[in-house]
Amino acid sequence: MITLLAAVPVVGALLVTLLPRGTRSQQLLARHVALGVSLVALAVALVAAARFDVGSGGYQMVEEHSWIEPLGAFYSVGLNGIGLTLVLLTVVLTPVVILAAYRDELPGNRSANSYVAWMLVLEGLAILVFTATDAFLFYVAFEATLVPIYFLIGSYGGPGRQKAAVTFLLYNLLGGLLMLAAIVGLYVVSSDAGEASYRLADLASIPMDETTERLLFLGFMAAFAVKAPLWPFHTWLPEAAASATPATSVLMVSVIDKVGTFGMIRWGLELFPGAADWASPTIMALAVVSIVYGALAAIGSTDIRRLVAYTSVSHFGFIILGIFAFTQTSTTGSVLYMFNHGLSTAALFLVTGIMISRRGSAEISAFGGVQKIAPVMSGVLLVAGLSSLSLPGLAPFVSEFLVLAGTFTVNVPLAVVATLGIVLAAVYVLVLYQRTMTGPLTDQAKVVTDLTAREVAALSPLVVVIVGLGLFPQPLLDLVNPAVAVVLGGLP
Amino acid sequence: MIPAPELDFALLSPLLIVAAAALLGVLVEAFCPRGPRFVVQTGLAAGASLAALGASIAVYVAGDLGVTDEPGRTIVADEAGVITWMMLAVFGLLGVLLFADRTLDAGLSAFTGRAADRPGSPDEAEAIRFRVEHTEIFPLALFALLGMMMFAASSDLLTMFVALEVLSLPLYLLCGIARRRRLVSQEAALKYFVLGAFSSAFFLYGVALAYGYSGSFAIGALGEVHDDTELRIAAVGLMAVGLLFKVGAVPFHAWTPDVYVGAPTPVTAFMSAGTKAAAFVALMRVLFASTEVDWQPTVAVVAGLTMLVGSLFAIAQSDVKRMLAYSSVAHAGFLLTGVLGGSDASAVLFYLVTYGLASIGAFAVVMLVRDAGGEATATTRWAGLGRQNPVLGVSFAVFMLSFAGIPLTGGFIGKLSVFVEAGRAGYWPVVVLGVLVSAMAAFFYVRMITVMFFTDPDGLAVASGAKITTAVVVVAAVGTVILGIAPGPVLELVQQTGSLIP
Amino acid sequence: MVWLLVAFPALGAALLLTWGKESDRFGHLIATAASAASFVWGVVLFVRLLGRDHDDRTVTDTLFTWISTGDFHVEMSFVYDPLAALFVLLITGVGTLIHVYSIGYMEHDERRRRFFAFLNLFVAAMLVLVLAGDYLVLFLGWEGVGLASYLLIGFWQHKPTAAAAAKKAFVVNRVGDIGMALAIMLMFKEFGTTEIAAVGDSVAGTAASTITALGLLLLLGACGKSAQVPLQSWLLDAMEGPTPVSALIHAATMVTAGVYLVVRSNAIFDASETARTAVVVVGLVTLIAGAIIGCAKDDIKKALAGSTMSQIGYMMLAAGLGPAGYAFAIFHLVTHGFFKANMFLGAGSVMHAMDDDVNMRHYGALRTALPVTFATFGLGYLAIIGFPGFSGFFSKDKIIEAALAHNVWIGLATVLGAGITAFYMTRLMAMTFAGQKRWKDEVHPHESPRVMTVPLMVLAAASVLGGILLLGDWITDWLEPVVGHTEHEHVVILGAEWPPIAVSALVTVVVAVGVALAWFTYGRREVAGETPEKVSFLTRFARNDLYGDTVNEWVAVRPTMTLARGIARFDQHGFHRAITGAVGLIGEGASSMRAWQNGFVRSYALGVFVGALALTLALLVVIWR
Amino acid sequence: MSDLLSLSMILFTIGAVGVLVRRNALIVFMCVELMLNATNLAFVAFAREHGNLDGQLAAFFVMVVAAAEVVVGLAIIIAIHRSRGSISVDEVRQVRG
Repeated sequence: MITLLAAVPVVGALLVTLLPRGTRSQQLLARHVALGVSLVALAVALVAAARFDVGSGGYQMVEEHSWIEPLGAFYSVGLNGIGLTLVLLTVVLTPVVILAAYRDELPGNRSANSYVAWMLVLEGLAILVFTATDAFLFYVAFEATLVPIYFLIGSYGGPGRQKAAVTFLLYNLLGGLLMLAAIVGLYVVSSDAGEASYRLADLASIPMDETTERLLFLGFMAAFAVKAPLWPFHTWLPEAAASATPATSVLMVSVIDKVGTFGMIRWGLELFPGAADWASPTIMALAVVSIVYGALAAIGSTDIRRLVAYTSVSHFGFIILGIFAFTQTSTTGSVLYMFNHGLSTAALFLVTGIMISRRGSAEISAFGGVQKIAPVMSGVLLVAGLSSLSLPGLAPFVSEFLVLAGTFTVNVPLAVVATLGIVLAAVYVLVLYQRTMTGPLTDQAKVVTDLTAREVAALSPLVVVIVGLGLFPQPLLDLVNPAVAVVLGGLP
Repeated sequence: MIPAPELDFALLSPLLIVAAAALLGVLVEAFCPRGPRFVVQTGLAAGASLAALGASIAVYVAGDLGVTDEPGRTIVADEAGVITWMMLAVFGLLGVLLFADRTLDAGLSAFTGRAADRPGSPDEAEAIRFRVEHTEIFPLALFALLGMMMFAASSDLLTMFVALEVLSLPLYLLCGIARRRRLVSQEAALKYFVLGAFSSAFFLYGVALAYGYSGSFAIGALGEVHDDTELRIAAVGLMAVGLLFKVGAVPFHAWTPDVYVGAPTPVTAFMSAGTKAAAFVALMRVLFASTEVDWQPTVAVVAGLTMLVGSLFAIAQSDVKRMLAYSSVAHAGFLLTGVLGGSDASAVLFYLVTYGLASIGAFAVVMLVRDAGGEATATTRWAGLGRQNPVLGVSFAVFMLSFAGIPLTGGFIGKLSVFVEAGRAGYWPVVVLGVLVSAMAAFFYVRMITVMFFTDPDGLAVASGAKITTAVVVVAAVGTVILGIAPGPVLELVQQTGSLIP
Repeated sequence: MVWLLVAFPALGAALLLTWGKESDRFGHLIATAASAASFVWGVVLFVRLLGRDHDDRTVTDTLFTWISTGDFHVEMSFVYDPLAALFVLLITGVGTLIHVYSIGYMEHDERRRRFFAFLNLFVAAMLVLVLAGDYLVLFLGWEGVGLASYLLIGFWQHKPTAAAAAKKAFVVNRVGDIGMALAIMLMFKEFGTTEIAAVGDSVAGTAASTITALGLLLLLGACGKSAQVPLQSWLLDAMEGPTPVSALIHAATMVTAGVYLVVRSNAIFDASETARTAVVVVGLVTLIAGAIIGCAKDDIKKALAGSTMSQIGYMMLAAGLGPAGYAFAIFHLVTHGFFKANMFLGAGSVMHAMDDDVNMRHYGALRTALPVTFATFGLGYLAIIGFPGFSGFFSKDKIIEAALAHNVWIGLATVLGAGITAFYMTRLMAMTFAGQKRWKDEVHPHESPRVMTVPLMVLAAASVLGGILLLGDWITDWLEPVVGHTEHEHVVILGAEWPPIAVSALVTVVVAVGVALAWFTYGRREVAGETPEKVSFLTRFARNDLYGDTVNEWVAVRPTMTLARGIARFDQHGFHRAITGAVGLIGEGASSMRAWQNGFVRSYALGVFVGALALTLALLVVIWR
Repeated sequence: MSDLLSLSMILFTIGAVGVLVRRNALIVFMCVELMLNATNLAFVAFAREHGNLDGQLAAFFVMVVAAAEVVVGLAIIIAIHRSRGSISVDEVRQVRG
């Protein structure tokens, strides 16, 4: 089931690559096919979700095949509630993104085939990352995701894309390579303890001395902290987001960056509970710094894309804070937050991306009074913004509050400082909305036209889910709760 | 007093095939008319490589390999040796195919027609007009291949020395006979020769000292306990100098960039893969046998220096071929980390396979990217290559990603394996340095991809449709990817190797 | 079936927001009907509640589990009790009237459908707020009304001032929300629940410091929503919104949510003297501050807004008096809801007549031009200044009486406040309706259409009759199940006990003085057509909203913005540049290292030679060590 | 014994230093030959010490190899001389950096 789920987009990507390219209609065909493939993946994921036993915290639909026997690496995949949540996020966002990117202007007459093919490859790899229960497989898929994003930014982004792509790749590669050192360490530790294995279940039972555990944990965390991105390892994100297409930004921030926080839970907490416990005060402090720093940087940004990127730094701070507070409430909240942030940031990136492409500039000051001529766009921006500031009634509120409430029970000062973030969030969202949408319509902003039916079709699922999950988050919470309980149960 | 050698022809058949073909090649030079000579030589060399591969596989499958302590046995066909033969035969085959491509440069090979002509002289022009060519390159390549195979399979230091020279001497010559930029090519030959001879003298003196304290040339005798600690250490040290020179480790690496750049690119491709493989196996045989010498800390330092210096220099390059040369230095450093375990050759062997494939492939791409002046090796000339010629672009990207150690390429598995070796031996600082340098190294590999795919073409560099070379590129690229996705069989194969001590 | 109350307007809002342009023609009718339906259902529920036993007047309606994870468990539950019932009637009643009024007021606005959608959204959110059975659900409504307020203040988005005011309102409210949010977290931590009733039950046996902290945090939230000092600054700017919005949200209902919160959390405030004192202080300061601001404004809506601040200060103060004051706070809240809505709508009617001019100095003598508005406004005026027999008389007197009983000085301050109230309201009446006409010739004041005046009349009637609620201490009894019962306290001044009638007399005298002062200043004398520049410091102080914005600007806004811009610039040009610069240094170093590779064979050979020595030496060192 | 070894070491060092200091390619080449011959001396000396013939045998191998090296080396040097008119190793440095 899981293999099928991961294989559908990859095979689809091959198919799209092989399709004829060149003329406009051929490129359109490629996009249609890609959209179809992503919808098939969505359907498969929904079937998987329907067959998922919600009450259990363990791994389900497990598949295991020996892969690289000499290295002890298995193709071992399974879903738990946390993984399923993120898989669902991936399969929901991919069609949305492909649909929203239908008319993206690609630089230098590049063909759309590869553009959408890379997106599908990324989807497949993301699914693999979220389902891998073998550290080696996880690492391979984790690092492999760099390549599609690198090409998506470098080939199809805006001005400065080459530099942004290289910045993205090197930053993440450095983190990933430190994790490679930890993977090497895991192999050595596990082969010393008997037979070498990377399977989560085997690794979790290996006795490790304290120093080893901490060092290995830090190796993993280096990759995750860059990916997530946790302050002060975040500076690649605004650079990358400022040059990527909105679709790429969505896949990068909403889906792939979640691998960082997801990894913290699955490979940080589950494998190294002692070290996670040891590091949690520091990480929580950094997370709070992320929250405040990201929000302030967003307020101070003059470029819309950078602004949105900084809001994500702030939101990731909340997610990480919740994870390392180690309470059922906060950690579950964090998992939910990953899902919700994926949706709200996707909406924000896509709608601002449409604004920017219409106007031809990403500067906030290039807009003004757009509401008058593009009311629907303005409405969507407002909803996306409000969800970003965690307005109660919208999905992100639930998760943010769970994170804060859970954190509050273990560390009051950090929770209090983090709560300041809600004021700053209001400022950055409303400043953006005020300066772009309200006031008298400026001459230069007159070129902006309202959303087309296709764009509405792409964005409305996001809005619907954001509103729906705000009032009815419980199904998702029921999914996440048992798995989080299992993870937290392993902590000292 | 000297017992007659007892030859096991079956076990030695791969070596004998290559040797016979090389000698036959010389005869072909003498008796075959000029017209079909090039084709005949090509066929002979390619056939010999293929046959050697087949014979190696047959030897391996037939089993009954192993170390023998029989006196006087100087070649050891153990698992490591036979596996290296297979690897070398493949590299040799790919290299010969690159030698043979005459479609790249208006029907002429990459080698000068008459090496004796002064560059730029009327004689040279005449040679070009009459399409004179040196078909000796094929026997020379076969001799070099023979030397490499012997080098990797020596169980005796003297044999190792002879093999070292057998592999080196043809390469010295091959380096000096490029058709284009001949002065640079001759310079490469001279540098390679002087430095090669110099360092092999060190190796030889090390052999003498080893003989001095053990009274034997057997590599296995290096581990014997004697009183002369200093002598033993000097022996191992001096031999290591010669071997580290061949693999291109810092500070014995300085020849590598200059020679790689000057040599005809097919030769660079062949020797970057083959010499490194043969020399590493020989190095491991010597070091692993020297159980009484605590060589790991020193080699660890050399490894660290090598990858660091290689990567740093590579960053500063603006020429693809030279960047690849420095990258080969950096890879020697990564490979050396795999030696630190001191007993297991499998990681290094695997790394050699992946590196060799990617390296041959990458240099083959260099051959294909040309303009009116021959190969266009300036990085800027590669702009937009990936979009202009996706097959070449994607292949080169695969090689770069493999060099950078990105998962789903063979290079990743190789890097992981050697780091595991170092980690097992407790050399964690080297591992950490290794990953940091990998990130640094990724910069210049990734830069190539950026140039090829993200920059718009300027229309200058043209990749012609040379079928043989393109085929080599594609084979190497596919091999690299397969080694990344399903490395199991090859890993299992290399794990059959024993301690390497003959 | 309590949820139906919320469902009607929520559905209305959803319909209007998603329905296309074709609903422009009838959208306002749907919205009004939704609000009216909610009101009708509210009356039905109220009657049913009346029919219940006195001690059994709490109906809990649990819809579904909103959030449940670990120990954190929140039910989406509505509690309909006497307190909520009053609010439901006020919100839906006044709300419906304002919907009706808006049909006329917004007739020519092209985005009228959206306006009504937001109004419905507001009513729904406000009902969630007052019906919530759990603090987190309350918070949902709390932020919902904030959103509606934001949307409606900034409804005329093309006006930069409106957009800025909307943002300011939201952000300042968010500061208060920190208090709310932290309070809820603290409840979760200490009590393991955020259900209002359960929290009330858990108060006993909890450390006093915790309870005080809870109280203060809730007060912070209340300050934000109810525009109490120090979070008062947004309310005056909020007058940028269409006038019906000012009437509904920024006078009658939403801004009183803070008072509601304090009363609803009576268990917490009962248990903490400190928290109560803080509430009293906040209320008192706001009462005076709002009154002073009200005296100096020439903008009719801002004058009314200052008055609103001040009146909510009264309520807050009352709520801070503890069990003695809760009922009176709510009482004044309800009567204020009537007369202030009435006056705001009246002001809207005036503006409607004066081409949206809000400057009272351009009015004058409108009593003849707008007879109905004048009459209804006048009734509201009498109510607010506490003219005997009118609703404000009863409700304010009760608060003053309780304050005097609590502390003479606080009480006297409230009496003074009543005097100032009389002053500024008389000033407003005089400048608008009395004196000579000061409007320009091209303005032709006319009475508003029926659809606007009828709501005015209804509200005027309510302003007059609202006082009957007090008859026989009905409201105290009614709210007793919620806020508890206390004995009547006696006012003692200078050692003598004052009967209630004496207090009333004192207040009436002070009010009369205020009226007289204003009348002689503004009614009898000619009012300047333009705002005089040479004025006393006090006037300037008041005109500038007591420099509240200036303080905010210097204490919060500027530092934050400077910091934010600095961080944004630092992150891009400093931090990231430093990292790339460090990477660049590697490149620089690498380039300079190229000199080592000098091309000389002999130096390469030297490398080999030295390397050989070093290698051998290193091997020896390792052995010798 | 140690005298012979010392002599061989001295010769070897002279050869090595010669490679480092001389510019003429031929002389550099001869210095390398000197190093090889120093090694031969060591082989023979050790053979005497160990009382087996292996060392002496080795010396023959080395001589053969040295001869082969001469052939190749001279070819390269002549080619260089033809194209440049000089056999100074210092002038051959077109490639660097």
